[in-house]
Amino acid sequence: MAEDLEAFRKDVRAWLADNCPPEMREPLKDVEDRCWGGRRFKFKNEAQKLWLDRMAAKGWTTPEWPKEYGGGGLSREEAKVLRAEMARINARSPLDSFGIWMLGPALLKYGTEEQKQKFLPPIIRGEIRWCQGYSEPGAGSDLASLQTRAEDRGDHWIVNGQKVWTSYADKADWIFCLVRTDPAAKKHEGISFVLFDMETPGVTTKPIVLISGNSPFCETFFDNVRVEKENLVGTLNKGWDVAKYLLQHERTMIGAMGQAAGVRPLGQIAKSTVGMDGEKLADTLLRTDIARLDVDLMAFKLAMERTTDRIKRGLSDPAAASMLKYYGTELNKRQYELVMSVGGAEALEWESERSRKGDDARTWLRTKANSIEGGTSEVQLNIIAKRILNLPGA
Amino acid sequence: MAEDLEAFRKDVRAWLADNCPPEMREPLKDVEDRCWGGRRFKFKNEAQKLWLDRMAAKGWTTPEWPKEYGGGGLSREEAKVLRAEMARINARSPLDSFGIWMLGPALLKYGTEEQKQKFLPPIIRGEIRWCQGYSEPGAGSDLASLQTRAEDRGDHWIVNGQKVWTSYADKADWIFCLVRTDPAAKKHEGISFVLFDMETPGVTTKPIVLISGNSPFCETFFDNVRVEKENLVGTLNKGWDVAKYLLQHERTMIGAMGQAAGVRPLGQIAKSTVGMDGEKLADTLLRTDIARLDVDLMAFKLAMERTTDRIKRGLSDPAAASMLKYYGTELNKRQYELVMSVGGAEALEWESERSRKGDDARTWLRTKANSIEGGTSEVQLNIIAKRILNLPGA
Amino acid sequence: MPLVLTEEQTMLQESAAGFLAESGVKELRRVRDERDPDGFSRDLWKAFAEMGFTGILAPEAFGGLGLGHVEAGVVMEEIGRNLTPSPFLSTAVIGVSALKHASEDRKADLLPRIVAGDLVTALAVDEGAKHNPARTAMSATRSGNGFRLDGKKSFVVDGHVADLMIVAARTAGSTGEQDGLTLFVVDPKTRGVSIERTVMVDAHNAARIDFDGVEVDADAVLGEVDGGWKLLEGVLNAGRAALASEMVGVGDEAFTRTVDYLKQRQQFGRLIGEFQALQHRSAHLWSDLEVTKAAVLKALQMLDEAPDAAAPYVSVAKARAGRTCTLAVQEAVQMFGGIGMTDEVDIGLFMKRGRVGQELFGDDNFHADRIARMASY
Amino acid sequence: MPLVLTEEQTMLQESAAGFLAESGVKELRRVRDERDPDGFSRDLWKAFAEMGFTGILAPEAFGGLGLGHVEAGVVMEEIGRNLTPSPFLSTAVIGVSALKHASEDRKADLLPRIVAGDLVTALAVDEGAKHNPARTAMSATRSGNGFRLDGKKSFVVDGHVADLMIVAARTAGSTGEQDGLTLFVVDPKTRGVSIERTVMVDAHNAARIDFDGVEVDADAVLGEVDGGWKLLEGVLNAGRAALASEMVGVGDEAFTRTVDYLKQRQQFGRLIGEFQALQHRSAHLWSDLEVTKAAVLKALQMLDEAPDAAAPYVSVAKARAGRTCTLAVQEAVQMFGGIGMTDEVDIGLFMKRGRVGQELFGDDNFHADRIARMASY
Repeated sequence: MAEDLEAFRKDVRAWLADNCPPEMREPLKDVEDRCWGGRRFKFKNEAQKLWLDRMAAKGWTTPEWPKEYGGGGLSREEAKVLRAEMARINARSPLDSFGIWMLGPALLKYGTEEQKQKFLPPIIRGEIRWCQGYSEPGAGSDLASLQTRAEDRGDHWIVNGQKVWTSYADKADWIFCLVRTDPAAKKHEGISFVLFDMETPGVTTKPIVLISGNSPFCETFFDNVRVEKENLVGTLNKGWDVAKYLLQHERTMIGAMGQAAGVRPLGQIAKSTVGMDGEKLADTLLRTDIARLDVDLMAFKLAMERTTDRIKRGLSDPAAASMLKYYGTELNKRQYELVMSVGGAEALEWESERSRKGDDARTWLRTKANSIEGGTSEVQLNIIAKRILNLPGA
Repeated sequence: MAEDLEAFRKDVRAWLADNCPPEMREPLKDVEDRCWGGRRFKFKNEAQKLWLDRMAAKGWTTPEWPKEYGGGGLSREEAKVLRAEMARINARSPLDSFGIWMLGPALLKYGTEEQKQKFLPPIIRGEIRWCQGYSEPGAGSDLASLQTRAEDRGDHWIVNGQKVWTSYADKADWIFCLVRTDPAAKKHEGISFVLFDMETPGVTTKPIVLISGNSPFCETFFDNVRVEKENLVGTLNKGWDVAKYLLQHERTMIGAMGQAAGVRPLGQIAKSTVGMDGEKLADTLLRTDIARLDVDLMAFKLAMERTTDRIKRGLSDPAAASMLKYYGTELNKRQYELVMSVGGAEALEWESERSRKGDDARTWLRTKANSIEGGTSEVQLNIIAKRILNLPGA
Repeated sequence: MPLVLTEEQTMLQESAAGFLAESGVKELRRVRDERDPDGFSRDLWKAFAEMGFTGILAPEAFGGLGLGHVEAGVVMEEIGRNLTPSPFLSTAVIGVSALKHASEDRKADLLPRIVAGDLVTALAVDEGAKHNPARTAMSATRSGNGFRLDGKKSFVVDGHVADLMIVAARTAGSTGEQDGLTLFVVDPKTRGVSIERTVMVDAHNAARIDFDGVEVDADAVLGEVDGGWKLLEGVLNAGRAALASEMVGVGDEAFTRTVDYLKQRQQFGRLIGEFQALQHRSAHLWSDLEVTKAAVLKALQMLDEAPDAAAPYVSVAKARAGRTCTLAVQEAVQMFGGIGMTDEVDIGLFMKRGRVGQELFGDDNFHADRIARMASY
Repeated sequence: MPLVLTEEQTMLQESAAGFLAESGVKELRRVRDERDPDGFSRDLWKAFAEMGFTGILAPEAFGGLGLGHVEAGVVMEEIGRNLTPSPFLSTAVIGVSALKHASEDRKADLLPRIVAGDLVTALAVDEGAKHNPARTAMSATRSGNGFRLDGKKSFVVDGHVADLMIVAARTAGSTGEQDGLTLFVVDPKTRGVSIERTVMVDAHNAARIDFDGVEVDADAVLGEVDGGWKLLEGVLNAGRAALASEMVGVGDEAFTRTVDYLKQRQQFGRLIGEFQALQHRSAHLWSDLEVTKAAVLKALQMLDEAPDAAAPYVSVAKARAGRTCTLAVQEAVQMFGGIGMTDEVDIGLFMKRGRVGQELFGDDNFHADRIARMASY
């Protein structure tokens, strides 16, 4: 077993050496360098496209998905080896995708065989870019009160309503969307999970400018949009189950974001901004905060590992994803407050090359959304109070 | 005006020099050294009694109370000068007394002339020691749900019930007590504020052992206790008003406790326990916490000053006392966590002379009650949310 | 001195509040979105002068009001509430505080122009990413009749629009020492001065300035040669306390808007202000703000009454303002939820200004450290 | 190694939980109220031996179970839940970890007696109020065939009941240096040793020990002369991780009791567990405990699998356990309210043990500092 893994590691290393273009081993200069794929995506350069195509051909954009749909079919251990080997040579992610992170897992669990055959391969190859249509103006944390209506017209629905916080809706090809299919049912009942093309007549999007200066989200409007019934995922009026399953994935992902980002160690950066006093940072208060953060970052990484291991053993807590989401996002916000503190005046520059066009400041501001999107910290705490602690009235 | 004050300062200084016995200028060795007065109080020594009598004769045990009842009749500025001059020579407080801190202000506001004449002078002279009968086993934070009943018998009531957290009930001479005089009324209505002698037949007390190892509180039982109607303070069934007024005094006092205690500066103590590294404490994390505490202690002291000044100007916020109580007690707890941290292993010793019989540890444990007694921190936050912020449903 | 505003100060507060609320946060948006080359409105600044604000700290002999730091703080707090971009801090507070130490001739020349709203000044002190005046490395070497300045300054507020700069440089001693610093009054148009405006996250003015063999006369010296530390500290303390006051305004306004929002926004069929967890966090924040307000007012009063003893109070005020304002804007964004993340709503602007205010003239760590140093631990 | 207990470890956990819950917190009260001269029950300790717990870390060749630190941690966590006074930490964890480095003869002599529950050991390392092994000042000077020990030790767990002490002393170098330390095995009955039991806030054992010209043979040395640091660190790390596990037990049990109380106590006509502010604080604390549990299990696993790389994990575990347990007991006392302040209820006992556990072998500051040093900042 361990020997098989070592053999696999060797193969991977050799393949990566041959196939990962040198340009794809450079750190991202900015968010614009990320590869999102999709019908309208413009590759930065030849290398980016090559890297995506080669990885997709092996199924390694989704290492653990089944081979039959074009995935890598790797075991969890093998996937870990692949990630480690990619990290070793600083290989960039070949494809960032809500299709991979969110829709895919839901389809694998709730999709029909036809749906899997139809939608998974283009996700894996980065041909179709997806966005998520959950939140509405009046239904942020309170998703169950959503208003977007789908009227039954026999073989299709006609959808009317409005979504907000649709990630990159202006750049996405398709949307997975919660709509109300039974207006008489209340709250969590009567909601369905459907898929449709963003080019369907009646769909319009309007980007939202964020405090970070970026516009990764849109308002999305549906005006008599036709949705085929074959594009219903899961059971009619039971879309809430799919959404919940998917939210857990999203929560774990958002919670883990700070980890994945690969922030430079703050203790090292601080050396140049506040200087040393003997063997310690001259600003001993900043040193204290960094040391305490480092302790917590390391512990949180272990908590993520432990949660995965517990799930594998069938020991998962009902609200483990809520815990990771809550703790991880709050930690990430704390981390970026310190990034700003360590960076000092330089990190406050918004447009200079010196500050990589305000990269630290923009990311700092972006982290503030972590504890809001995918269920606020307050909602996660409610869930823990109810499902883990069984507190009355929670 | 300023000149008058300077003249007063001179007089005070001279008087103190002549009248404060040298033993009363030594720091308290332990809590046993405090003077509480009362019928059964045993003075530690001649000096303690002398000091009390001399100060009481001037009315300076209650510097700002009216002269007609035996108080000092000083202005606020003069009282400040007196306190400053006492502090200058490290003079001990001549008298600690719930009569002074709590009952007195309530009597001055709500008492009849007869009640003032009868009760204030013995408080000032330390002849009668008072305790407070508010909390009951089922009514901690929720004072309004108290059950102790007072049955009307014409010129007197018959009181039955039980109190808890009666400070030094086993040592007190009289009690001020909340009793339900109208059992039909609900919650805050139908409660009255009455006074009676702890030697009245039917009163028994039972000390509660605290985690600090001390027993400053009792359970107190009333079994057909006769209370004269002339000892009602304020209006019948409106005892809640008196209690609220008095709670505000208590809150401010508890909030201020950490300040009054005169803790040695932690930065200095830490020098000997963790050592120095150049000009800074060798434990830079401890240094961080001490520095941040010092900032907050200083700011809180100013907040108390500001609140007093605002009240004088008629600018008082409705819940200022709640703010001081909440913030001050939480700060005090934080301070004593640091006292323990600075003291290290030595502060953990419970009985040794070295640790002054566990003085730090016992005080640390005692501070945990600060945010519970006199209305919990949670109750204070509720009050602020309701009365200052006008939040819905608060 | 009681820790409350006098009647006159309260009147000033009301008039500043009314005046500044007229343009409100819109003015910051205009400056930012139009990429205003000055970074503030000259007309608005003239109106400041007409209101008398520019001359609050200037002696009456030079056309000022001859008032104190408490009054300057009152205006700063309202600037904070409205996020008003203006050279009030750099010029009316710091510039005037510094130039009070100039020769009578220079005062007679400069102060009336500041009071009239015709002259903007800037203090160039920081060199690295973090505030640390003792680490000043920029050199001033004797040269001819005067000095020659070489070095780089950063985070110079209003540096690119200043008509006059006050520059800290080292005439003796080495980096890290307080002795050996000297302050210079420098015309930005002098040869060898190059200025780069740095657009900041909060859309307020800042610049980096290079001094490459800049020659100044001997009378450019403000105060004493090698003995500039005390003067610099005094000027900085004035700036720090004023900034703390601005941050109280920023935090308090963000808080007020949040509490209003809690009373309007519905989720799960209830106003979110009904949720006790949010109530407690709001009540805590209110308490925190109250304590900070006391600390800031005291620092301002000390600058007026006993400036030599003001340093610890100023550090407590700036440290508290930094932490409290940070908490206030964080809670604001979280409680506003998604909408708080959008540029459409003002809350994010308060967060940005709060962050810059925290960093400027020493963050809460810098000032708590100063408290520890003063107590020698 | 997955971060979950194996089946065998889970079985051990269940058996330890059952065994220790039998006497429960009552045992600590008995020891305290009777002023038990040993500070623990010899009978209970014999029962530990019968359960095999005393020999968890001892090799099978010497009668032990030959298990690892994870298993020792499992028992420690249950000790924490029940606040059980016992020499498990000092003897079965630290004593065995240290004596594994002794000669075969000595191991054959001592380990079986530990396993049988007949021998208690104590580690004498701290000298000041705060844990700082590098600052060891106690001297060991060559004398005749051996060494002469002079100095004072404090906070020696089980020091007054130990049959054998492991003592850190300086054979070279000066205070503050890691080099030059040597560990000695010392019989407490040796002339010149004087022991003062110090009654502690948590009613657990500790002592101060004076060494006044104590003569020991050359074979009293454990490991290498002057090279004791690495060995000492290894032994301390074993103790720290085990203690972190105990503190997880203390904090988790205090938390569990608090959540139960929230479901019973009524105020204002509602169960206090219905109040959202308390719900959120409880949910936060649960999350905090989960994260700490992961860190502690990892540290224990590292000690078993890669002890040379375990140090940072141990420090993370001890730092987290210190902070989390402190938060847990603070929230417990506050949420219990007045009743939590009384000795009648157990909650205060958890707070007391938590405080001592925080201080022993380095508090969270000490260990976060170690993390910073390892990353050289």
